[in-house]
Amino acid sequence: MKLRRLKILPPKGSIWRERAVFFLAVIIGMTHFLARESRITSYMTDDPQACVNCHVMTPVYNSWMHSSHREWANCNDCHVPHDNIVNKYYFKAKDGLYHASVFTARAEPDVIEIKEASQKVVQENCIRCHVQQVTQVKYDGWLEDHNENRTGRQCWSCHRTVPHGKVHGLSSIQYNIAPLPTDSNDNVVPAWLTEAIEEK
Amino acid sequence: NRKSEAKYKYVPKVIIAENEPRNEIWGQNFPKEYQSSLRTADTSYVSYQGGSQMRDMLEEDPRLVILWAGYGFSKDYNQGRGHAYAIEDIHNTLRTGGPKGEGDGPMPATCWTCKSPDVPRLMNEKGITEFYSGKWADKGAEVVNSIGCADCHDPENMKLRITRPALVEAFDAMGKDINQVTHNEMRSLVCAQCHVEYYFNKNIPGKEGVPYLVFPWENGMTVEDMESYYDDIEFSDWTHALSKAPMLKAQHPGYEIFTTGVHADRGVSCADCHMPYKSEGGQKFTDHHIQSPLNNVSNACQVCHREESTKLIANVYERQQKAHENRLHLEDLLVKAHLEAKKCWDLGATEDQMDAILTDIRHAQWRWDYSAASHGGSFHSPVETARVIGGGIVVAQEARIKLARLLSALGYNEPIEMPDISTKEKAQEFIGLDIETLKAQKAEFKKTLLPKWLEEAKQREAGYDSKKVASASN
Amino acid sequence: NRKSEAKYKYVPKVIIAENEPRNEIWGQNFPKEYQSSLRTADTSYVSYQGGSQMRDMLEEDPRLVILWAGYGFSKDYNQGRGHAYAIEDIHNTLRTGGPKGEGDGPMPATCWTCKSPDVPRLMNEKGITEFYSGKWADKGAEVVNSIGCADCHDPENMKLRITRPALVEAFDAMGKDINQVTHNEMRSLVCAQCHVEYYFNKNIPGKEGVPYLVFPWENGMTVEDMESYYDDIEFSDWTHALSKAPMLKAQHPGYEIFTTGVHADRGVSCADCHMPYKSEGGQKFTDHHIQSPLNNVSNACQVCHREESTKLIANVYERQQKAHENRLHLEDLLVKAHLEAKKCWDLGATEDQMDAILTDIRHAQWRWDYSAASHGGSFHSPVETARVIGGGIVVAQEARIKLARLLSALGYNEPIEMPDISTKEKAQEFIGLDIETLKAQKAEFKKTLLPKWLEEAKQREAGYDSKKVASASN
Ligand code: HEC
Ligand code: HEC
Ligand code: HEC
Ligand code: HEC
Ligand code: HEC
Ligand code: HEC
Ligand code: HEC
Ligand code: HEC
Ligand code: HEC
Ligand code: HEC
Ligand code: HEC
Ligand code: HEC
Ligand code: HEC
Ligand code: HEC
Ligand SMILES: [Ca+2]
Ligand SMILES: [Ca+2]
Repeated sequence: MKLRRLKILPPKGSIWRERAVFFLAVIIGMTHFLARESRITSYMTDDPQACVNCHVMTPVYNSWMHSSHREWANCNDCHVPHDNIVNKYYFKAKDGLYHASVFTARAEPDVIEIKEASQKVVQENCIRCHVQQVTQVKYDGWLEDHNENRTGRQCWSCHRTVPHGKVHGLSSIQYNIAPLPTDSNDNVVPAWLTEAIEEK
Repeated sequence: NRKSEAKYKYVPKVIIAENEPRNEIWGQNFPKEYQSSLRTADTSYVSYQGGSQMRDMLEEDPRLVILWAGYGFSKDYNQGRGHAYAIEDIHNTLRTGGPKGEGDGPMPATCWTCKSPDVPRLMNEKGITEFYSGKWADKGAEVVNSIGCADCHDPENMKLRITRPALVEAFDAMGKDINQVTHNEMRSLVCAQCHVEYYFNKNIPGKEGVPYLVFPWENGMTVEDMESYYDDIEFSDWTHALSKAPMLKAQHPGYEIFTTGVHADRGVSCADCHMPYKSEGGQKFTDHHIQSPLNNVSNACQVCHREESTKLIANVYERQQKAHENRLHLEDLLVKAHLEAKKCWDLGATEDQMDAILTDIRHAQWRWDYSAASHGGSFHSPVETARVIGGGIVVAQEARIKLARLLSALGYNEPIEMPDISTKEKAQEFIGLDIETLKAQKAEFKKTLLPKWLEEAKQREAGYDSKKVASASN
Repeated sequence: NRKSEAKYKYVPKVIIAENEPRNEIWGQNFPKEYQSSLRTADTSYVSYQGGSQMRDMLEEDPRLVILWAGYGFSKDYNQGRGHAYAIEDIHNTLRTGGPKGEGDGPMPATCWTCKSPDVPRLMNEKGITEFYSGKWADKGAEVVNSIGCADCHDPENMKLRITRPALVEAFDAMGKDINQVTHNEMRSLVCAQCHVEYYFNKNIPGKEGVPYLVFPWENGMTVEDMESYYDDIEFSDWTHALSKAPMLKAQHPGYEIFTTGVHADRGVSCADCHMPYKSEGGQKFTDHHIQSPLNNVSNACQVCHREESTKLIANVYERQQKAHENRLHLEDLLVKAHLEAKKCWDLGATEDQMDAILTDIRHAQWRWDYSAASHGGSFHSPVETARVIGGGIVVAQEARIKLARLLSALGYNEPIEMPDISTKEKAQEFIGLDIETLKAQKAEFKKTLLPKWLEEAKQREAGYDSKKVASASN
C-alpha cells in the first residue's frame, strides 16, 4: 500500500494507526467533498450556475434569470473586466477568493451590496456592449435624450431593473429555488411516468 | 449542508406526496404562488380578442357553427379562460353532453387529460392506456381539481417536470429526448403539455379502440407537416354535415405556432410573459396568475421593452387585427364552400366529382383553424400566422372555382342563396341542432350525476393524509 | 481633444455651389463619404432576393410579362442596383425606348426626377412644371450625374434637405408640414423622395397635359388608402393588353410600407440600416455605400441586435420566403385571371358582364404589386406585407369565381389552356412584343443620340466654376 511505504502511518498495532487511518480518510474525504460540493471546476467557466453554487447568490441568479439579459449576458459578462484576459482572471480570482472566504466564515450580509471596484467593472461592461447605442449621435432619435443623460451616471441609476430588479437582498426571493449544476442530469419526466411509458 | 439549506430555505409545513392533486396542500408550503394562482378565477379582464371573461365564440361569430356542422364544437365553444375553470367548463360545455352514468355520453375519458392534476395521479395508479379507456363519465368522480401544481412541479424539489405522456411520446416520435432540454425550455414545455394540437388515435397496435392522446408532430410542427401526417394516415376528426368533407379540427396549436416566432427565436419562454416575476412585500416570486399579459404589461413586457404600455398593447392589437382581417375573409370563403358543396350534392353530384373539392375544403379549413384556435398565435408569431391564412385562402379559392364549374355543369350557374346565419341560434337551427334538448340533458346531468361525482371525490380526498412536517411546528 | 479635433477637422477645400450636381466636387470636401458612395458601383453582392447585382426580374419570373402586358415594364425590368447606376440604367432600359431626338420616345421628362442631382439644379433654373414638361429625350443632355450629394444635402452646412417637390406637396396634401419633422425623420425622408409610389397627374388645373409627379398619399399611405385615391379620380396607368382591365402600377412603395413596420415604430430610420456608421482610421462617418444591409450586418444590425450575423440573415430570409410563397400564389392567380378575362372577351362577353371582374383584377394586382415592388417590404414590414398579399388573394379569387361563372355562361366550362410562358422570351412573344426591334432602336440611340448628350453635358459642366477656398491651401 502506498501509504505504508511513505511511512506516514504509525506502526501496525499501534492504537494511533487505526485513528490515523480514520482521520486520513476523513481529510481525503472532506477535500473531495468540499471540491465536489463547491463544484470547483465550474468556477472556471462562464456558466452562471457556477455562481449559484452559493445560496447567497441565488437571489441575484434568479433575478438575472428573469431579466432581459438572460439570453445575452452571463454574470461574468458584467462582473468581470473584459479589457484583457489577464485582468479578467486576476479579478475573478481576487473576487472569488474574497467571496469564498466571506462565505466560509459565514459572514455574508443579508443585503449584499456591490463594491465600488465592482461598480466600475460593471459600468465598463454596460458600455462595452451598448457602446454604439450610448455614444453614437446617430441613435439620438432612437433613444431620445439619451445623449445628455448617460454621461456622469451609472447606467443602472436609470435602468434600475437591469438585471437584478429593484429589490435586493438575500430574502428578496422567497424560496431560493434555482437549478444547480448537478440538476442538469436529472430527468424532467418523473420515474413512474417513464416506467409507465416504457411499459406499454 | 449549506446548499441544502438554500434549497430548503422555505420551511415546508407539509410534506407533499408525489402527485398530490390538491392545490391547497401545496399552497401551505408556497402561499404566494398558490394565492396568485387562485386569481386565475378572476374573469374581469377583456382585451380585443382575449382576456379572462367567458366569451361565447359561436355567438361572437356564428359562421363557426357552419364550419363545424356535424361536430361537437358547433354546439358550444368558448374562448379559454383561467386555469381555475378547467373542470367547471368541461362539466358545463354542451360538447360533453349529459351522461347519465358510466359508459354514457359522447366524449371519451381522454378529454380529462389536460384539465387536472388528478390526471398524473390516476395515470400513476391505473396506467396510461387504462386512463384513456372508457367514457368521459367513467372518471368524473376521479378528476375534480382544476389545473394545478402537480401538473408542472416535482413536489420534492419544486423543479418543473413533464407529467403528460403525450408530450414525452411526441418528443420520442421526433427523435428527441425531452430529458435533455434546458431549464428555460422547460418554462415553455410545461405549457406544451396542453396548449398544443392533438388527436385521438384509436389504431395504436395493442391498444385498438382506445382513444389514445397523440400530438401529430412526427413530420414536424408546421401546418403542412401536420397536414401531411394526417393525410398519410387518412385520419379525419369528423365528416362535415353539409359538405361531407373529411375534416380536421385544429385544437389550440399554441406551442407549435409560438416556436416559429421571433420571441421563441430569441429564447423567450411562455413563462416570461404569462408568469413574470412579481414583487410583494419585498419578495419576488413567479406570478402564478396565468392570464393575458396585456393585463400585466409592466411585468410581462417592460422587462424587455421600454415602450409605453399603451404602445405595446397597440402593437399586439395591430397584429391581431391584421390576422383577423384575412382570417375572416377565409372564414367567409369556407362557409360558402361548404354550402356550395352541399348544393352540388343536392343537385346530384357524384363522389368522383366531389373528391378533389372535398380535399381542398379539408385543407383550407385546417389552415384556418390552425391560425385561429390557439388564440395567441397572431401575436406569438404574426408572420407565420399570416402565411398560414394566405395559404388557406389560396386553397379555399381552388375549391370554390372547382365548385363554380361543377355547379354550372349541374345546371346551376349563379351565386347560391345564403341562409340567415346572423346569430348563433339561427345558425344552429340551420344545421339542425336541437340545442334545447342538449341543454335539458346537461341540466339533468348537473342536477343528478355531477353532485354524486363531487361527493364521491370529497370522500376519497378525505382519506388522503397530508403529513405535517415535524420541524415545522417548532 | 479628440472630439473637437473631429469637429473641426472639416476644412472645406472648395466652396460648393447651391445645387452643385457633380459629386466629385463635394467629394473634395468630404472624401470619406464620397469614397464610400463610389462603392455603390460594386455589383458583386447577391442575397436571396436582393443585392447589387443586375437581376433581370422578367427572366427570373416570366409571369411578370403577362401581368404587365401592354405596359413598359413588360419590355424590361430589373431589380434596382446601386445609386451609381441610376443614369446608366435609365439610359439602357427598353422602357425609355430609342428616341431619335427632342420630342421623341415613349417616356416623359418626369422620368428623370429620381435619378440625379441635376434635377434640383434644373428645377431651380427652369421651374418645376417646366421640368416635368416634354419628353424624356428633351432633357437627356441636362441630366447626367447619378444620384448624389445635392439630392440630400444642403451644401452650406451639409444638413439633410428635401429637394423633390413631390414629397413636399404630398406632405401638404396630408395636411402636414415637412419643415416640422425631426432630424431622425429626415434620415428616412431623404429616401422617401424617391423610394415611394408615384403617378403622373396630367389633369392638374393650370398644368393640363403636363405629367406632373404626384405621390398619392392624400387619403393615407396604406394599400387601401392609395387605391381609394386612384379609384376616386378614376386614374389608371394603362389598360391591360389581355384582360382590358384598367390597371394600376405600384412603383416601389418602400417608405410607405416601411412606416407600418416595427422598426419604424421604434424610431429606426432608413439610414440606420442602409447607411450605418463606419470606422476608418479611428474616425466615424456615415457609410455612403448604400446597399443591402445584409452585406454589412455588423454595422447595420448588430448595433442593436446581438445575434450572430448568420442568424440575423436567416431572420430576414425567412420573412422574405414566407412573403414570397403567398405572393407567388397570388401571381399565379392573376396570370390566370388575365387569361380567363381574355377568353371571355374572345367568347363575346359584354362590357357590362366584364365590369366588376376587371375592377377586381385591378385591385388584386395593385395589392400584389404594392407588396412586391419595393423589394425591401417583406422585411421592412412583414406583417403588413402578408396582410396585403392575403387581401390580394381574396380579391383575385372573387374575380376568378366570377370568371368561371361567366365562362360557363358563355359555353366554356373548364380550365382554360395555359400558354407556354416558361421563359421571358416566350412570354414576351405571347403578348406580341417585338423585342428585337426595341433592342435595335435602343442600340441606335446609344450609338447616335446618347454620345451627343454626354458630350453636351461635358461642355456645360466645364463652364461651371468650382471655387477653391482660399484658406484650404494653407
Ligand atoms: C447585465 C449586467 C449584469 C449581469 C448579466 C449580472 N449582473 Fe450582477 N449586477 C449588475 C449590476 C448593475 C449590479 C448593481 C445593482 C444595484 O446596485 O442596483 C449588480 C449587482 C450584483 C450583486 C450585488 C448584490 C445586489 O443585489 O445588488 C451580486 C451579488 C451580483 N450582481 C451577482 C451576479 C450574478 C451571480 C450574476 C449571474 C447569475 C449576475 N450578477 C449577472 C449587473 C449584472
Ligand atoms: C463561495 C460562495 C460564492 C460563490 C461561488 C460566488 N459568490 Fe459572489 N458573493 C458571495 C458572498 C458571501 C458575497 C458577499 C460579500 C460581502 O458583501 O461582504 C458575495 C458578493 C458578490 C458581489 C457583490 C460584492 C462585490 O464584489 O461587489 C458580486 C458582484 C458577486 N458576489 C458576484 C459573483 C459572481 C459573478 C460569481 C460567479 C462567478 C459569484 N459571485 C460566486 C459568495 C459567493
Ligand atoms: C454581454 C453584453 C451586454 C452587457 C455587459 C450588458 N448588456 Fe444590456 N443588452 C445586451 C443585449 C444583447 C441586449 C438586448 C438587445 C436586443 O434586444 O437585441 C441588451 C438590452 C439592454 C437594454 C434594453 C432592454 C431592457 O432591459 O431595458 C438595456 C436598458 C440595457 N441592455 C442596459 C444595460 C446595462 C445598464 C448594462 C450594465 C449594467 C448592460 N446593459 C450590460 C447586452 C449586454
Ligand atoms: C438618466 C437616465 C439614464 C442613464 C444614466 C442611462 N440611460 Fe439608457 N435609457 C434611458 C431611457 C429613458 C431610455 C429609453 C429611451 C427611449 O426609449 O427613447 C434608455 C434606453 C437605453 C437602451 C435601449 C433600450 C431599449 O429599449 O432597447 C439601452 C441599451 C441603454 N439605455 C443603455 C444604457 C447604458 C449602457 C447606460 C450607461 C452608459 C445608460 N443607458 C444610461 C435612461 C438612461
Ligand atoms: C412575448 C410574450 C409572450 C410569450 C413568450 C407567450 N405569449 Fe401567449 N400571449 C401573449 C400575448 C400578448 C397574448 C394576447 C393576449 C390578449 O389578446 O389579450 C397571448 C395570448 C395567449 C393565449 C390566449 C389568452 C386568452 O386571453 O385567451 C394563450 C392560451 C397563450 N398566449 C399561451 C401561451 C403559451 C402556451 C406560450 C408558450 C408556448 C405563450 N403563450 C408565449 C404574449 C406571449
Ligand atoms: C394541464 C393542462 C394545462 C397546462 C399544463 C397549461 N394550461 Fe393553460 N389552459 C389549459 C386549459 C384547459 C385552459 C382553459 C380553461 C378554461 O377555459 O376553462 C387554459 C387557459 C390558459 C390561458 C387563458 C387564460 C385566460 O385568462 O384567458 C392562458 C393564458 C394559458 N392557459 C397559458 C398557459 C401557460 C403560459 C402555461 C404554462 C406555464 C399553461 N397555460 C399550462 C390547460 C393547461
Ligand atoms: C392536449 C390537451 C387537451 C385535450 C386532450 C383536451 N383539451 Fe380542452 N382545452 C385545452 C386547452 C389548452 C384549452 C384552452 C384553449 C384556449 O386557449 O381556448 C382547453 C379548453 C377547453 C374548454 C374551455 C373552452 C371551451 O371550448 O368552451 C373546454 C370546455 C374543453 N377544453 C373541453 C375539452 C374536451 C371535451 C376534450 C375532449 C374532446 C378536451 N377538452 C381535450 C387542452 C386540451
Ligand atoms: C402551468 C404550470 C404551473 C403550474 C400549474 C404551477 N406552476 Fe409553479 N411554476 C411554474 C413555472 C413555469 C415556474 C417558474 C420556474 C422558473 O422560472 O424557474 C414556477 C415556479 C414556482 C415556484 C418557484 C418559486 C417562484 O416563485 O419562482 C414555486 C414555489 C411554485 N412554482 C409553486 C407552485 C404552486 C404552489 C402551484 C400550485 C398552486 C404551482 N406552482 C402551479 C409553472 C407552474
Ligand atoms: C424576455 C424578453 C422579452 C419579453 C418578456 C417580451 N419581449 Fe417582445 N421581443 C423580445 C425580443 C428579444 C424581440 C426580438 C427583437 C430583437 O431581437 O430585439 C422582441 C420583439 C417584439 C416585437 C417585434 C416583433 C413583431 O412581432 O413585430 C414586439 C411587437 C414585441 N416584442 C412586443 C412584446 C410584448 C407586447 C410583450 C409582452 C406581452 C413582449 N414583447 C415581451 C424580447 C421580449
Ligand atoms: C431595420 C433595418 C432596415 C431599415 C430601417 C430599412 N431597411 Fe431597407 N432593407 C433592409 C433589409 C435587411 C433589406 C433586404 C436586403 C436583401 O434582401 O438583400 C432591405 C432592402 C431594401 C431595398 C432593396 C435592396 C435591394 O437589394 O435591392 C431597398 C430599396 C430598401 N431596403 C430601402 C429602404 C428605405 C427607403 C428605407 C426607409 C424608408 C429602409 N430601406 C429602411 C433593412 C432595413
Ligand atoms: C434621388 C432619388 C433617390 C434617393 C434620394 C434615394 N434613392 Fe435609393 N435608389 C434610387 C434609384 C433610382 C435606385 C436604383 C438604381 C438602379 O438600379 O439603377 C435606388 C437603389 C437603391 C438601393 C438598391 C441598392 C442595391 O445595391 O441593390 C437601396 C438599398 C437604396 N436605393 C436605398 C436608399 C436609401 C436608404 C436612401 C436614403 C438614405 C435612398 N435610397 C435615397 C433612387 C433614390
Ligand atoms: C418617385 C421617384 C421615381 C420616379 C418618378 C421614377 N423612378 Fe425609376 N426608380 C426609382 C427608384 C426608387 C428605383 C429603385 C427601385 C428598386 O428598388 O428596384 C428606380 C429604378 C429605376 C430603374 C432601374 C431598375 C429597372 O427597373 O430596370 C430604371 C431603369 C428606372 N427606375 C427608370 C425610370 C423611368 C423610365 C421612369 C419614368 C417612367 C422612372 N424611373 C421614374 C424612383 C423613381
Ligand atoms: C440618399 C441620400 C444621401 C446622399 C445621396 C448623400 N448623403 Fe450624405 N448623408 C445622408 C444621411 C442620411 C446622412 C446621416 C445624417 C445624420 O445621421 O445626421 C449623411 C451624412 C453626411 C455627412 C455628415 C458626416 C457623416 O459622415 O455622418 C457628410 C459630410 C455627407 N453626408 C456627405 C455626403 C457627400 C459628399 C455625398 C455625395 C458623395 C453625400 N453625402 C450623398 C444622406 C445622403
Ligand atoms: C437602431 C436600432 C436597430 C437596427 C439598426 C436594427 N434593428 Fe431590428 N429591431 C430594433 C427594434 C427596436 C426592434 C423591435 C423589437 C423591440 O422593441 O425590442 C427590432 C426588431 C427586429 C426583429 C423582429 C421583428 C420582426 O419582423 O419579426 C428582427 C427580425 C430584426 N429586428 C432584425 C434586424 C436586422 C436583420 C437588422 C439589420 C438589417 C436590424 N434588425 C437593424 C432595432 C434595430
Ligand atoms: Ca386536432
Ligand atoms: Ca404608380
